[in-house]
Amino acid sequence: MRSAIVLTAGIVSGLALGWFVFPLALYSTEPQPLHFSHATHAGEKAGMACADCHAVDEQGRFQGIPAVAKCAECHSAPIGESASELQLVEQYVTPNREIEWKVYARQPDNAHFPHNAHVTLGAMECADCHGPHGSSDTLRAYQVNRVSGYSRDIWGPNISGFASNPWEGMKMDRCVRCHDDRGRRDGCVACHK
Amino acid sequence: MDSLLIPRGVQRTTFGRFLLWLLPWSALLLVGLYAIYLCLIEGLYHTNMDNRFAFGIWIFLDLTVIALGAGAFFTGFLLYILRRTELKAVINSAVIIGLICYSGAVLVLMVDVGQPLRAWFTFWHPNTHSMLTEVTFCLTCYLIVLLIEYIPIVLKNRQLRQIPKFLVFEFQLHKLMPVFAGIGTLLSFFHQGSLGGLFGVLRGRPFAFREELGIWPSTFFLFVISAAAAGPSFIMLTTRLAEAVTRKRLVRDDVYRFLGRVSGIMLIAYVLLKTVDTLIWINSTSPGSGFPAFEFYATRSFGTWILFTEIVLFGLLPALVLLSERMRRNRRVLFTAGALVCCGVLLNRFVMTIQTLALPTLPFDAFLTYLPSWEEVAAFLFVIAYGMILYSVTYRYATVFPQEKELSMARADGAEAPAPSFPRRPSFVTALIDRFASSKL
Amino acid sequence: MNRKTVMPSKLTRRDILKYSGGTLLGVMLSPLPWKLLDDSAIWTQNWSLTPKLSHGPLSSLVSRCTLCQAGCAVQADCVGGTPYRLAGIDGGLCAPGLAGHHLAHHPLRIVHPHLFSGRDDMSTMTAVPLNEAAAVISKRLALRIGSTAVLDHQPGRPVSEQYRTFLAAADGLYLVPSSREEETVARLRAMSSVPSHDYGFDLENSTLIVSFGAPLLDGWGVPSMMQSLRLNGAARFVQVDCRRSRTAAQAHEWLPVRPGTERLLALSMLNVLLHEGLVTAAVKRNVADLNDALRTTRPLTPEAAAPVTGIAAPAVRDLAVQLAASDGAVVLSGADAGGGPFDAETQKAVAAINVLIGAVGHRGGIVRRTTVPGIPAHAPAMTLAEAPDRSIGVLFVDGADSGYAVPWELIERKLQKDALVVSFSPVLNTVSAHADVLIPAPALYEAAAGIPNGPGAPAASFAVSMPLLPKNEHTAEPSDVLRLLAAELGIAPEFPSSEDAAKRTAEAVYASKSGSVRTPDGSVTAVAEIGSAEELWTLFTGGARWTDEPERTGAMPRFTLGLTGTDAAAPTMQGLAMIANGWRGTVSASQISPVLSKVFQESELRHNAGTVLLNPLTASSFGLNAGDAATVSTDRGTMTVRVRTDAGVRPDTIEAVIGPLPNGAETPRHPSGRTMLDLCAVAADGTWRITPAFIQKA
Amino acid sequence: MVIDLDRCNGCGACAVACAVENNVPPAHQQANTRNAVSLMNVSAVSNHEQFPAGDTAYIPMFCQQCENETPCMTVCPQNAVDVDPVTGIVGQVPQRCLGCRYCMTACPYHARTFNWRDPEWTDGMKTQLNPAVAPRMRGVVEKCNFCHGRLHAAREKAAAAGRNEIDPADYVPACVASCPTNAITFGDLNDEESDVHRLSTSEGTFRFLARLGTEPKVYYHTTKPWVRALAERSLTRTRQEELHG
Repeated sequence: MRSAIVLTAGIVSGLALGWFVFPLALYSTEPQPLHFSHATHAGEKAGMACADCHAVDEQGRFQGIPAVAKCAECHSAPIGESASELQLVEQYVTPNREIEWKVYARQPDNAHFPHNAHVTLGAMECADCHGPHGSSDTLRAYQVNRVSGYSRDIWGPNISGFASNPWEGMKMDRCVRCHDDRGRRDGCVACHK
Repeated sequence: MDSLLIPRGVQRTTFGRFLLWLLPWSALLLVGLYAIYLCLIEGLYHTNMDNRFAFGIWIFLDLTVIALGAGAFFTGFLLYILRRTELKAVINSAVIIGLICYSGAVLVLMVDVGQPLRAWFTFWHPNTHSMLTEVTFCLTCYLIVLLIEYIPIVLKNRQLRQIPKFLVFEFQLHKLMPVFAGIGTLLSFFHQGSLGGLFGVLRGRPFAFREELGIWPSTFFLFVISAAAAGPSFIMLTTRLAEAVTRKRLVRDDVYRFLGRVSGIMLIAYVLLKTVDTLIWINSTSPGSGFPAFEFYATRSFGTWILFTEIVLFGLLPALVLLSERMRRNRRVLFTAGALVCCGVLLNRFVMTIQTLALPTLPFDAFLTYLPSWEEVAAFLFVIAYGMILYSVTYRYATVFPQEKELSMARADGAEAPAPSFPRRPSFVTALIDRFASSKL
Repeated sequence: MNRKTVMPSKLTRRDILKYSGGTLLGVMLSPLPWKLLDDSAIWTQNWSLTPKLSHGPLSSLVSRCTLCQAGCAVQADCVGGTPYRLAGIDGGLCAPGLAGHHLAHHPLRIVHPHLFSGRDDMSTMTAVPLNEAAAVISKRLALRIGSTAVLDHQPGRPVSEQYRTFLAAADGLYLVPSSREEETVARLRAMSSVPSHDYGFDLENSTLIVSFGAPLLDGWGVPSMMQSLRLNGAARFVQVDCRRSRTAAQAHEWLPVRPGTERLLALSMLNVLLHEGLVTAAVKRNVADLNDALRTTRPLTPEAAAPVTGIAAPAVRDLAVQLAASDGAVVLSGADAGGGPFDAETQKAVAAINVLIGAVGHRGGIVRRTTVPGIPAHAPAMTLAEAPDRSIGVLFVDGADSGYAVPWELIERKLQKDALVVSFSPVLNTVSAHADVLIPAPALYEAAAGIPNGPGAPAASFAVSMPLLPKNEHTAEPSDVLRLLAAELGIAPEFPSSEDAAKRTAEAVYASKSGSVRTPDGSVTAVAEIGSAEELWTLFTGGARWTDEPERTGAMPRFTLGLTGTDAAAPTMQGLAMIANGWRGTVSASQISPVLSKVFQESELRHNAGTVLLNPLTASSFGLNAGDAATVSTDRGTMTVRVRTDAGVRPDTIEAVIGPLPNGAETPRHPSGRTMLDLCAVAADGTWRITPAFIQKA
Repeated sequence: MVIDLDRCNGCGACAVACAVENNVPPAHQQANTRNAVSLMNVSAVSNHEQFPAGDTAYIPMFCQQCENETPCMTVCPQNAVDVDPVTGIVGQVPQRCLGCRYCMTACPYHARTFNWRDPEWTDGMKTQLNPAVAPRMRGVVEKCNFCHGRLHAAREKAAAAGRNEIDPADYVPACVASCPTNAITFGDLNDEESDVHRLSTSEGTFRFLARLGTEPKVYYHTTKPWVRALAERSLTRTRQEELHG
């Protein structure tokens, strides 16, 4: 009886440690250098498409996060008088200094993700992998895994690794699942570099 | 405190002298530890291995100790499955030796691989075609089995026996022993084999490549049998060594003779098969891949003498010795033969690893040589030191040799205790072994 | 019964065990251990011990490589504007060129001006601001001790002109390295009655190319062009070489002449030409001292020479006949990158062959070369060897590399006691490390530079190398230094930056309206059709090259051969003949990307400095085996070397490898940075082709 | 891939281009030919004739992309090596590798090298790494993947144009592109029309250690008798035995 209680208490505290304390300890939160609203840019206000900034060059190479020069095309002078607007122009555009964005979906160096193959040939939507990121009004806090050094988005928000939304988690098994579903036969170095 | 831990009715040296005995080994342990630190933290450039000699002294000796450690599974097999009860006298030491050899080998392997933290990938993304996968799985499982088999030995300790629960646990565990022995035998059979397979499958190394029997190259079976032959001999030798160090009789001579006989039987089988295998390799396998076998022995240091030594000097010779009752009765001859058997296994593993890598494959390759760095040697001495310490401690505080007590009494009486007739359930295999051994050779 | 109901309040050891056991179980049932297992493995894939890849927009830029004077067109693939990969555009790059973008980040790269405390191995370097370094120099210039001189490894560039202007003002010497591609044409100019005439080799139209020791197929001229000539061209390559050089191995024919007898071989060829009626009347009329030549060469028949040179007489006669007969034959001499130039007499003999077979002014032979507009014609520049000994008070050594070895001994010989040596090299190398003042110029691809005609090219040409990397603000272009000094010395001329200088040359080219421009994509436009100088400049910045029409016709000047005879006797020497050799661009006044270790340290393609190659027979006669350490000693000193054996090496010779130094070797000023070049006996005339040497097991 | 040994003059451009393309670190001070990290090894082979008859052949040796019972793939315990079903390229993923080096003992061509140390670049050179190829960490095995970075680029280009098939002109490994004597021909061996297919079946073309039966996809070509003799030593040897019986 008593021993059962002690044991259960142990198990419970163990579970608590593993499920709730551990995630808090594992990830450190880093702020983004600048406020940015995808909603404002992609919404009816500016009405831009993802590819307007996250462009693909003539060689078919995805250019990722745009350089500050891209921002300067519109924001050479402050539009409106919000603090972040001024910050953008004064700290980055005018001195032409690149913004050190923390990239949520930054893949490991050895992963090669050809956006064209998926978007153009595979007819996938940006949101299929990136979720509703494009309609977010603020940049959520960037969380980095203290051990592996990668963004939390790679593993997904749920510590157990189970995704509650289709776009959560960007580990290899997810790529593999999708490729298998579509009956693709690829070697390792087809996606590893 | 110390005296309270020592088993009843046996003599043990003073605690002080015991520590003195451990001192040099502990020193060796520390040196080895430093070498291991260098290899793990700074990198494997501390070794003298290179792109051609991707395997070095570590793999070679790992294969050897695992073969020598085979005594654990084979003795267990004979004792629990074939009911050769006289082996009760050495089963404990066999288990300890096995544990030392296997844990040591695994430890060195972890240093040997460049990225130990990824070793578990083998379990998560296993390549079922790879012999190494088979080795990894069986080694890990068998190590656990050995640990389980080791527990009762520890629990036999005088103090621990006083805890009733432990006593019950040990008793239950003991009843289960045959099961573990069975599992151990199975696992050992596979990993000893696949260790042989490691090199037998190397299509790119015609010197090591062998024909396949079923899904395994012939080396698979050769390794199993040679291990089974070397295991008992090694127990024989280690026990003798323990006797020499402790200046005591620990097991009865007939046990030694029995171990010798078993070793002999397995060895003669091995020699025959090895000869057949070698002939097939020379005449078919090797030339088939464009490499006439004689070319391998054309290189300076590795002449055909190595083949002769391996099969005849370290094979046929000790086999014949161990099979003759008269020879076995001479302790000196018995142990010399046992030593030869172990040397045979050592040489065979050396040929399979080092010689294979030294020989050129491309027409413009050179014959390469390799000398281990001090870090490599030290890292392996670490295992030996650790083994010595573990063995000594267990010997001091647990009943490793059940016969020790009666033998020490017998010595007090000044007469050799009569060998009791062991109750034996005759089985087909045992009968076979008897007939084979008694037959004139 | 009631024992059950009573709860002992105090915590026993067993409870603690139970609790922790439970905790362990609970943790095992949580993601903690398994996630950590995964993350720790991922950590090994992402730890700081391995560099991260840089992210950024990908682009491709065009420039030109100035490692040597070939100035090959380069496409640079960049990430975030930083080049990570180079490729040749028309014609492949050489191995060093493929990693040229690394040089700005070479371990021995220097960015600040430095003062050296001395020239010995242990001397120290101290970083100083530019004007302080300049002050040190101008103070010395003001003292006017000895003459001021500039050693320019790549003559003919716009910056070379600036040196000349500066020297004109400071009445100093303009020096070029002793060994270079244009050895033979320079000799011809000296022979001709119009020394201002400039010449080049019309190899693209040659049918027979006879080379005395020049590494034609191992980095000579424009390397990719030379290879395509061998593989696709009509030319037959005949190599006269005392060792089995890379060129000898690839040439269609190789004459393994005995070391030091090249001159005799050339003279015996002249003998055949002159005494067997192979010289046309027209040519005879053009030679001032024909009778001297006849007299000098009479005794030197191939038969007389054969026992000395080791080349059978028929082979020599046959070659001479071919030379005379074939339309578009040319003969040239030149140095191995590490082996040093031929002596003047050999060069003369070789040049004379060209005159007598009528190769001068003939298609496929040696043709007159117009000059690059804006870069006026000069009399042949004085070679370093020709400069009077102990005469130079202040020596400026340009940072560019000729690709050929420059022994420090040769430079030092020209210096006065306590002379000041100023180096403009962006890296420490075996020359710049001996300087007193080091004012690093921008490294390769850090600044724009004008590229004149490639070495030995048949026509004047010009191209521009545009920067791919940001210029380090501490580095100073030679022009910056010259400007400071000129101001200090109160001499007028202004010194534009190398980019402006290149621009001016471009304007001059535009003004000349002659020649045509070829862009990397192969399209050719006549300058006359180009709208404006700016338009031409944008073409240049896009990697285009302007080429003038070669002047194949026109009256040839008279030539004075000035041949002198030699006795047909084998050169005698003590010990073994040490023949220095090296890989072009790695031998002294340069550095190469550390990644080239794949070629010389991590493979056996090229050998490290400090390696000697011996014939196995020779080696065994000294009790040496491949891989042994041995000591080589000459009258210049002793050095420990690594022995390699190769049956292809001439018996009784030591092939001493000059460069490159293996990665991580200390700065060349440190003893470990010394090379076999320091063991070579540099003769008074600046040659070091053969050094008597002794070898023994170390 | 077909390599014309008569054209190779050992200039080393391929080895350097390979190292630059694949982010292979420069040699450490103590590095030598035996512990080098190099995906492309060019060996200088002598005919052992005495001067002046001595001759040298340069033999570029790297992953031969074995098709049949690929030795390295079959032995890797954790699937760090595989043969691409589409291209037939033997792929190695160093990030999966645990560094047991079993594959190195399995490879008869010594085409695999181990990272004995952490890679060392100067800080500046670290910014000049090819973004298309992940640098390898200490303690893993690496080998030639036929410049998979360039294959990726070619595929992206094709995908951008909506094509599934790449344009062969877009995918040329660094060694092929950099060879100043065009000694290396690269292409799809299965394409009957391709040059590489024609050359691979032409006279004087052979494969090293063909008798091992691993079906390598890299062919060599020579007209020099002694080089041929060297290459086919195993074949001739076996012929002798067949005569014996």
